[in-house]
Amino acid sequence: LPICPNESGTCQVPLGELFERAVRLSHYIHFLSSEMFNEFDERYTQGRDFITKAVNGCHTSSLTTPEDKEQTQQIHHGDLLNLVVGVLRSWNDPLIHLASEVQRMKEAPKTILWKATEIEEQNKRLLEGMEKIIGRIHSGETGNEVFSQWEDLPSLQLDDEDSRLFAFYKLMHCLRRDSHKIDNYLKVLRCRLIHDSNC
Amino acid sequence: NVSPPEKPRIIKCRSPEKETFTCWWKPGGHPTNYTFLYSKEGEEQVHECPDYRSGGPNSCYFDKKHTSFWTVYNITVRATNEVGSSMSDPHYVDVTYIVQPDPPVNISLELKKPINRKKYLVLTWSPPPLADVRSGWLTLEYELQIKPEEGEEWETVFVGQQTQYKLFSLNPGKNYVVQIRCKPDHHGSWSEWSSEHYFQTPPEFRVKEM
Amino acid sequence: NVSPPEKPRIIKCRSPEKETFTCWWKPGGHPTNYTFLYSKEGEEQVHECPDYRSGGPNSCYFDKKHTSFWTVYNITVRATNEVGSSMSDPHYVDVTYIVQPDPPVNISLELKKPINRKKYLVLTWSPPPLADVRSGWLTLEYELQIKPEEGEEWETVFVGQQTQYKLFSLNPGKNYVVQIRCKPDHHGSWSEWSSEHYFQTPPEFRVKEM
Repeated sequence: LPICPNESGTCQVPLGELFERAVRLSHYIHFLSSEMFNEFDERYTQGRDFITKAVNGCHTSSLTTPEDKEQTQQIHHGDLLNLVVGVLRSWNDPLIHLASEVQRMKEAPKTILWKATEIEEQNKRLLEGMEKIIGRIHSGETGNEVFSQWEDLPSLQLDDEDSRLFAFYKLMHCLRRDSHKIDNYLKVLRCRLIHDSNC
Repeated sequence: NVSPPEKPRIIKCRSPEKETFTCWWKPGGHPTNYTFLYSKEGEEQVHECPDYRSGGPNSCYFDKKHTSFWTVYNITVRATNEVGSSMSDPHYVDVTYIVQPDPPVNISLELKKPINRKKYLVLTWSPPPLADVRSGWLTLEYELQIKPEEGEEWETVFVGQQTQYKLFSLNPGKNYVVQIRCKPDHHGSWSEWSSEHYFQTPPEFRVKEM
Repeated sequence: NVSPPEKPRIIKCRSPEKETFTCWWKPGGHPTNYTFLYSKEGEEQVHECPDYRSGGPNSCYFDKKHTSFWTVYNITVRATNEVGSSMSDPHYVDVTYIVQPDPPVNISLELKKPINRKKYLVLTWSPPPLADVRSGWLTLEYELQIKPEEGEEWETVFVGQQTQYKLFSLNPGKNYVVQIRCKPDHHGSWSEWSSEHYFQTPPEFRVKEM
């Protein structure tokens, strides 16, 4: 239960519980992102071999993130928390447009539309939580303002269907990848900071 | 002669789907004005109730925009009449702990006839509509209670996150009544029991050999 | 008369613990030389296999230093003999999606005797030794299957991330066999089933009396 009131006379959600909720949310967001990508891939891009073209980087590739277990374990938790917040912030804008642009697609399937809207909402909710966690660990801070701009809205609105579908494919491919990174980093941070690396 | 209002008391706060929540307070006797105030942990600012109406009398409703999972709400209610006013004790709310879903719905029964084996019954149900859309955000666990219609004692079975249950060990050709309830898998409390569902087991009915 | 080698084909890539991975290709008929080449997403440079031996014949093993996540490896194999050579189709690999753990280990059973309630059995197991679940880098989910020793039909139960499971609804004094397997929490595939574990339920064992 929340510690109420604690020494400072206030009442707060324990840090361990904040992390539990953040991990449940990051797990849910990645689950939705994977499902949305698979559904879109199955429905719109079969035989178009987009994977070979999609490998030229996501808009967040300017944020240097750990690529394996060792790098993830060696990075300072403050830097890793800031990276997570940076990636989350970088997705605020594209997720707003993804939801509205999916709506404009020919017979936009409700299930993809619902997921795009739900991911946008939950991403904002997770960002709020991560700023809370950073504020708790480094009192007062809400993470540095680093994030990476997304400029691909025009490509989601192209007339040429193939190019437009590829833009959607790439955005969902990158969302699946980045949401998996966030989920993985938060699970490592939780074990490190809350369970003394002994999950 | 009018005395200052009784000290108000917050009696319940509940979130049905981990997205919004409502709090209710116990009103005093004679005509009094109530002000519902809250602050969020780590913030100095005090806010007033965003919506006094949607939750019914003596209530405050927090829609999605006003509901946060990352903080504890410090809530007080002030009662005022022409003679004076009085303040409730602070009431702390962490939304995750006040989630109480609505009961499960669409309870139905199906008789299964596997080819070379005896028939058996499968009970199925659906999550409460409000929670259903959020299946990943709000994970529910279920419990059912069943008894012979004229029986006294309920048998309770915890079925985890499944939304079906194979009924094996019942007596053939008998009347039974069953109810189901649900709870978040993490904090929060049990819903009310669903409405009672009556059924009769077929004559040649399989008893579980497991 | 010797013809140019058949076009080689990459048949499988697997990571057992989300830290290293190995790929295997299908060799052609007569004596042929194979060169395993790869490039990583966003890089022009082409590299040769860092270790042709550790993974056994016709394989390439990537140790931790050569294994990166959230990036796509573009892999090809070239077969060469004295007459000519042929190149496999490109094979794209993101290591996140090829994780297949080893089966769980240390399966054991404990009889619990709560004071005023009937006994019950708790099945416990450990993650595969190679898998580092302690640091949170790899999160595993488990599934168990159980049946009476002479029974035909397995009953499968998904138990999520727990490494224990309470066995209630079994018949007293009977022989059972159980197996467990695991999978990463999002992507990758199920391990093989663990070895079979036999046990007998004690005579006065708690059965779910309905």
